[in-house]
Amino acid sequence: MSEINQAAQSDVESQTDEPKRIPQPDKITNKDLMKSWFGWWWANEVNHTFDRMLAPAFCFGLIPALKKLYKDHDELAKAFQRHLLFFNTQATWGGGTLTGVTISLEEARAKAMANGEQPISEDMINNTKVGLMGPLAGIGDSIDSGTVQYIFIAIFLPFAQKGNFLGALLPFLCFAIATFTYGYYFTKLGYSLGRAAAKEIMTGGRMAGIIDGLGVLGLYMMGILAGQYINIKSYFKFTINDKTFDIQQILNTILPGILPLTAVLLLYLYFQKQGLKITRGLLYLTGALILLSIFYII
Amino acid sequence: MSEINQAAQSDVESQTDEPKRIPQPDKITNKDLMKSWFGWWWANEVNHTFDRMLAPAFCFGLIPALKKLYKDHDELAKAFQRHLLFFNTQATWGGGTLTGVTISLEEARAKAMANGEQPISEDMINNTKVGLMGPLAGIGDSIDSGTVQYIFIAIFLPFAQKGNFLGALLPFLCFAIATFTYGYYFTKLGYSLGRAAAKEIMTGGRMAGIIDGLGVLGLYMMGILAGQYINIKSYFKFTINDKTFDIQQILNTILPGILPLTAVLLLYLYFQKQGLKITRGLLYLTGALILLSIFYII
Amino acid sequence: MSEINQAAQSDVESQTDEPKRIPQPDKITNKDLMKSWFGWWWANEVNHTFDRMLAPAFCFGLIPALKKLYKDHDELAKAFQRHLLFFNTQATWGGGTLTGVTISLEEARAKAMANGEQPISEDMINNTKVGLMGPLAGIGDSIDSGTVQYIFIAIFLPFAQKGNFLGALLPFLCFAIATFTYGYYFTKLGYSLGRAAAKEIMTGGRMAGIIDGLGVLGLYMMGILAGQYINIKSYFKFTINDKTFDIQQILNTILPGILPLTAVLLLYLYFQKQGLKITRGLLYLTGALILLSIFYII
Amino acid sequence: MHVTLSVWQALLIAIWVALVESRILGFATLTMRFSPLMTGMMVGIIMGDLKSAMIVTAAIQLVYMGFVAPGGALPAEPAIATAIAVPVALLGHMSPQGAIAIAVPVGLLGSYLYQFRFFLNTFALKPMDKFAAEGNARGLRLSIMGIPTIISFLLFIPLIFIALYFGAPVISGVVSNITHGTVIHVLNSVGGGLAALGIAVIMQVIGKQKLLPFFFLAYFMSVAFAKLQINMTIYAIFGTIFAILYVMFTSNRASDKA
Amino acid sequence: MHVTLSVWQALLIAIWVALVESRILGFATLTMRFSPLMTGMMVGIIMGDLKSAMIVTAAIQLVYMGFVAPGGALPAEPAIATAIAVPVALLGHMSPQGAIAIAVPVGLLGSYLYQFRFFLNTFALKPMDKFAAEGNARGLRLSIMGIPTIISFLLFIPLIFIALYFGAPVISGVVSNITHGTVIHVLNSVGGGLAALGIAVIMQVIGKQKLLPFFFLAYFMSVAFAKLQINMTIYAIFGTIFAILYVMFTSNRASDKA
Amino acid sequence: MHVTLSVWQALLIAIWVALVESRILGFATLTMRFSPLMTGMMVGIIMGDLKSAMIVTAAIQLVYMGFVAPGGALPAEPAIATAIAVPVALLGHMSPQGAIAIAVPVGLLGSYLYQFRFFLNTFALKPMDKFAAEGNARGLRLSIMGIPTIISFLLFIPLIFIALYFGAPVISGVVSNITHGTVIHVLNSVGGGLAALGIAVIMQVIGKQKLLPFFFLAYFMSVAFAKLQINMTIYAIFGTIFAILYVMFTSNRASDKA
Ligand SMILES: OC[C@H]1O[C@H](O)[C@@H](O)[C@@H](O)[C@@H]1O
Ligand SMILES: OC[C@H]1O[C@H](O)[C@@H](O)[C@@H](O)[C@@H]1O
Ligand SMILES: OC[C@H]1O[C@H](O)[C@@H](O)[C@@H](O)[C@@H]1O
Repeated sequence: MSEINQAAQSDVESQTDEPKRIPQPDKITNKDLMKSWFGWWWANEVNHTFDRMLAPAFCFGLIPALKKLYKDHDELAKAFQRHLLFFNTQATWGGGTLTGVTISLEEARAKAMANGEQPISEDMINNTKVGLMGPLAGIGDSIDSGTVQYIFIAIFLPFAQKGNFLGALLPFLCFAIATFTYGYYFTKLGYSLGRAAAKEIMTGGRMAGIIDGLGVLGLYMMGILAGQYINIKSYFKFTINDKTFDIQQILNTILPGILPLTAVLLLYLYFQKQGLKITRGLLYLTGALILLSIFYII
Repeated sequence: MSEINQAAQSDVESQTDEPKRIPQPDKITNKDLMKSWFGWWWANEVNHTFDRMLAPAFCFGLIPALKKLYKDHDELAKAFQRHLLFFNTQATWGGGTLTGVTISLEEARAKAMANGEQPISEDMINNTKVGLMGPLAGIGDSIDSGTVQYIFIAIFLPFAQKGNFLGALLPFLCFAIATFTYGYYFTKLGYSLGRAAAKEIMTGGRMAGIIDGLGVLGLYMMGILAGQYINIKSYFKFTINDKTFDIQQILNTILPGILPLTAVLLLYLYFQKQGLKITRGLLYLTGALILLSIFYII
Repeated sequence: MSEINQAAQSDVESQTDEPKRIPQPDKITNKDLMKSWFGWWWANEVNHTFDRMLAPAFCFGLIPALKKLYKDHDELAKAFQRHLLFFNTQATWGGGTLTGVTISLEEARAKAMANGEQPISEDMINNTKVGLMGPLAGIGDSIDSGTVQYIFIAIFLPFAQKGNFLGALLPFLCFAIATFTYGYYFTKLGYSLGRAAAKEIMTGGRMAGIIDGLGVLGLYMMGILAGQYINIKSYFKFTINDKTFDIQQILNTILPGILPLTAVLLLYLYFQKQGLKITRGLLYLTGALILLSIFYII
Repeated sequence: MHVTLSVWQALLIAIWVALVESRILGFATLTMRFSPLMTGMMVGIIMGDLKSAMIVTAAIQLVYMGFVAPGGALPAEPAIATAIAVPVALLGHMSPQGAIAIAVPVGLLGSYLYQFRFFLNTFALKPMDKFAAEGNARGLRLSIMGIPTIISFLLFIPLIFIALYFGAPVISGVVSNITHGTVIHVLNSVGGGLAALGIAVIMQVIGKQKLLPFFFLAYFMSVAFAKLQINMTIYAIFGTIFAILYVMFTSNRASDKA
Repeated sequence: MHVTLSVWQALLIAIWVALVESRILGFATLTMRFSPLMTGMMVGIIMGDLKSAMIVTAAIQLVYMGFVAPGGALPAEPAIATAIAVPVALLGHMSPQGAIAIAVPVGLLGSYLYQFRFFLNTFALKPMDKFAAEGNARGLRLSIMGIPTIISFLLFIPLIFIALYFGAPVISGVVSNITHGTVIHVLNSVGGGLAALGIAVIMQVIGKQKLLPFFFLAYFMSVAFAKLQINMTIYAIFGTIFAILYVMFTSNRASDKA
Repeated sequence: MHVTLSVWQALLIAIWVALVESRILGFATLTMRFSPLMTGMMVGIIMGDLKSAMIVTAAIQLVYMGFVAPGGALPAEPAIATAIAVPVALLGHMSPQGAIAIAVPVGLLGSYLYQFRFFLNTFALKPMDKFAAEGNARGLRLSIMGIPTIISFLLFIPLIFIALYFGAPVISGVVSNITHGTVIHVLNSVGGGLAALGIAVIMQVIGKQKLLPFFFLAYFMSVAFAKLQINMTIYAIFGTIFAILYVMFTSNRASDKA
């Protein structure tokens, strides 16, 4: 089975000191940023799944940019792969900004590889995404979905109440135009912030420290997400002569949160031993969840 | 405008390795401690403001001691200035103790400067005050205002209820005498503890570490105080066709505590760029607060 | 008075670089593990006290193993002493496992001493016990007392309700046999895990770091236990002319948890100054507690 | 309620719902999904009574005012609710209140359908990963956009069509049957557990085992402080602070100037 | 309530209040401010009916028993309440309960007045800073003690005098007008925000940018744990522990003996 | 209730209780102590009416279903309760419900007795420490098992015997007298405070003063977060994380490969 366990290998490669030489990348223009922003905007929640969340859309958006940056086929494939991993954020504040930031970091990486310099590592790109996606999602959901959307709806609601179709069309159009516009602005902003950061990183000679720091942040955020997104609890209760035994309650006195953690750690160890065989992991996990839940064990 | 931005500069100076030579200080006697304690006691809440709290009274109390320690005019002025910055604590447990501690540290600093040795830095003096003032305030308020005061009132209340003026006079006198007495005791205690600590610091050769540690404590306590004392929230709500948008609620989903933090950070950055122009900062801040609150934005 | 303050001295000794030479220990067999497990199982809560909790039983269980390991009389005595200090855990999950782990560590220590190598220190043995006993207690109480026990009772309860004595006998027998069996299994598991760990520690050359780390964990858990097990609060209230003063409430505004902490710190300082005179500490503490509680001060 | 929709009307409405729920119209479909308004308008056009449709829809809108879906879960699917409730209301000449009574349970069921879509989408991941590994941009694009769209169409069009064509009674029966059954339980459990995969993958990709303590620190902070409902941004700030301190404490440049 | 105070009586009481509220009599004025007793005694002496005044005052005392003002905010100003309520009670031959009914709203308004004083005092800071920079001890002393005292006198004497001389009805009107108005809102907002200045100054003075993470750590701990109402001393202990660990981890003496 | 037990019956039951409560029969005595069943059976055998005894006991069992004793404190002592209540019920021909009414207060008092045992056991510690210091295994064994057993026998046998022989009324009088008195208060206080000793000893033995900040960190975390009732295992995980980070930050191998 053709699994993407090269990701794990490429990771190792990126830490050795002999970076691969690749052809010079093309320059990233505003048009490219617009293409990427539009790609993300369009694909946004189309391929939403529980285990990758919005990563496919993120990768979809980056395709044109990555093709300009990585003329080397292998590197292009690896870039595709690394942007297909678990990713979730809000569309404009999160996705716009991170599209820009990611393109700038990929550009710096591609350039360094072309020049035979020590490139920004995949880790750094991943951890930056992972560290920022959560808080930006919170901000974006609150503002876009929670406020901007309902402001427009509230303004035009009286039209609808009177039976006028503008009460439906205008909120939609206003929301679509407003968010598309500032989302693109965030993309450009992210790109220029990312460029500045990339330059700072590559000249500052503090790369190792920054990678570690981003690793801390990334793993920390994964811990928080695991605590908040994964929802596995035991529904298993049994009653013997009127005395009820509630497994989840017993688990709570032992270690609250033990089931979600176990799931993550089992998968982590599986990948650790077998390489990053995501599809298999998905099959096993789904199978286990279905089996356990059919019998109401979870 | 004659601003006290020298404070910031003197700070830099105190970290360079060439301390300034100043005349030998006079010896601090018990009488001096009594003078300082009385000064603080008297001025205590007279010049209470929101942005300096009780600092003026603290400086007022130190004046006689500082005059004996810094025969050098510039150093005296700088000493005055550094004790006029934000300071708040309870009068006896906090103020008494810190008056003593501060005099002992200032004495050690003045002596070292006179002898051409590496003096205790301004940072260390500031951070010691800042780190201790909060907890001592809690202790003191609880004991003096919350307990001692009401014990005396409760004891003599029946006099008042029968119309006897001793029911008013005695609680006041008892409270005044008791607190004055043990406050002076705390001043002397603080002074001798401070002397011991100063000696330990100056001979231990661990000054740099201690300054950093006190800096950590100081900044940590400022963070706590910022979280608990600064009270800025948005009152801005608007209703469009019956749907209400509450800005503070939206801000809470983005980042609770964002407004007080923004205020502190803006001021911090202003001082960072423009030097420590406190009066201007005060004017801008007050102006902004008035403007925003008049329109019920905050 | 013959106090066991040698414990403190031996501690110092174990950190110097010249370990004492002792005779080669005998090999630990499965039979020895069974003897120790049975000893702990039998003595378990017989000598339960507030200040040592189940330590005597733990030591009791270890006696046969320790006698095979320490042919040197002094070292044997010291081993006895170190396993008589405060220890509390659940019988099977905690006590079984830790009996095994401790024997393996003691064995490694004895062997190293016999071979003139740097032995595993007493600290490391103590901290391992102390760090693991709390969580294992939680797990064990929840499973053995809270679940397994009541499952058996619930199953056979109808017998009892019909007046059949099997309703009493069977739950007891099932519980006794089940727990004895898996407790022994945990002992063997603990022993082999401990052996692996001991080998890893002794060859890895990272002993100092591990001792420090275990010290952190040990002291951390002591802090948690102090916060949760020690229950000292002031019951002292007085009312003057209808105004009530509640000392515990006042203490809470000053520093919640101050009384238990004071008790621990006073004892700690006492031992620091006077050596580890446990019996005296016990006498003073009990005396103080009785005196204070008779007058309802605590 | 004896008058029904024509086949074409039912089909058109079903297609509209599939367009919205597949999200194929881009991010802004979000507001079509969260709000009943656009769906109400389309139904009105299709049924030839735009005015009445808008009035009923406005009433439904009030019920769903303020819904947000952080992390994917919307408590109800207003667009689906509307697509069913408005026709029923128009045909049966019901009051807006009556329409709401139909909309609420349908919206709830819709929410399960939408989550079922997440689950079905996982079938698109395998070809996607393959194309990515091959560096095949065309295939990648297709698998990201094409397959999930087809899935959504196959899921929503028949269901909505049947529901509309055979009427409301059928629906409410189905609703109550399904929501209490094992199917929903399994769906919920799988949905609740699948995020573990993505997280484990990222952990693997970050790949620094020595930093795993920070994962555990975060996990158990979020468990221990669950009752305090601490905001994600605050956790991110804590994470950043720990990252900075980690770098400080493991580098040897600590005594530099401030 | 048709009998009123003489000009002199009203003036003397107003001066007393100004003395107490300006805090110019030293720290022990605190108990004069927190408790109505001394003010009641003075009013009794001035009005020539010490006994009745004390009895009314004792009743008022019970209301304010146990008030504390950590960080400056007292929920009511008992001295001001007493200065108004006792004369009204004595002149109108009211019961102590009647006096309490007057005292409570006046005490509340007094609390705003006292906070307004904090605000006015900021005007004394500019000359104070100037004298300090010049090393002028005399000027410094004057600006610290003199200006705020004058401010308090100008604030309290006229207000209290007018209130006493024109009687209670005026006061209660004013009270209700002001407490709901924009003036109080602005005052509260400015008061709530000004502490930011002092804190920013201290941060600047501590001056170690690399240590700022500890500021943020503390700030967001205090925000995230707000519901737990963690005691300031506990936070200070946490701060101390972090400080010690920081020094441990950044120095290279870590492997020393204990 | 005029019929009483014979001396031998009372004595045998008392001895049984002492065996259970002394815990001398090994860990599995736990379930004899937590559950009334075995005690009920023994009482039935001794009194010659096993069947009735079992029925009454089964009723009592329901009251104590689910009791756990983390850290030593069981809210009631079911074995003692049963030893008193079942004979009284059998002799008085009471209903199981009547027996429960007697069992509950007795169980409560029993819990105090059991804790008093912890206190008396401290007398065994001195000889134990002596034998340990001498490396005397025999003496050590004896002091660990022998003395506490004797103490428990001396404590429980007379008390239970008297209670059974002189009947239930005496007991209930004693119960209510003692539970509200100073004796219990002192016992509680001493019990609550003695754990401080063991903890201080361990701290001394760990002996690394430089690591004390972690003790304080933990103590004040447990105080500050008391309301969140954080699980002990979670705290242990935090402790482990801090330990790992401590080692990371104080060693100089930080920049190694993961
Ligand atoms: O919370 C971030 C993000 O989570 C999911 O992907 C969806 O619910 C989005 O609508 C949301 O913006
Ligand atoms: O809380 C410390 C301190 O804060 C303010 O300065 C005043 O309220 C004082 O009375 C109090 O003692
Ligand atoms: O909680 C661990 C442990 O604590 C005490 O020693 C007793 O209550 C035991 O029964 C329990 O298992």
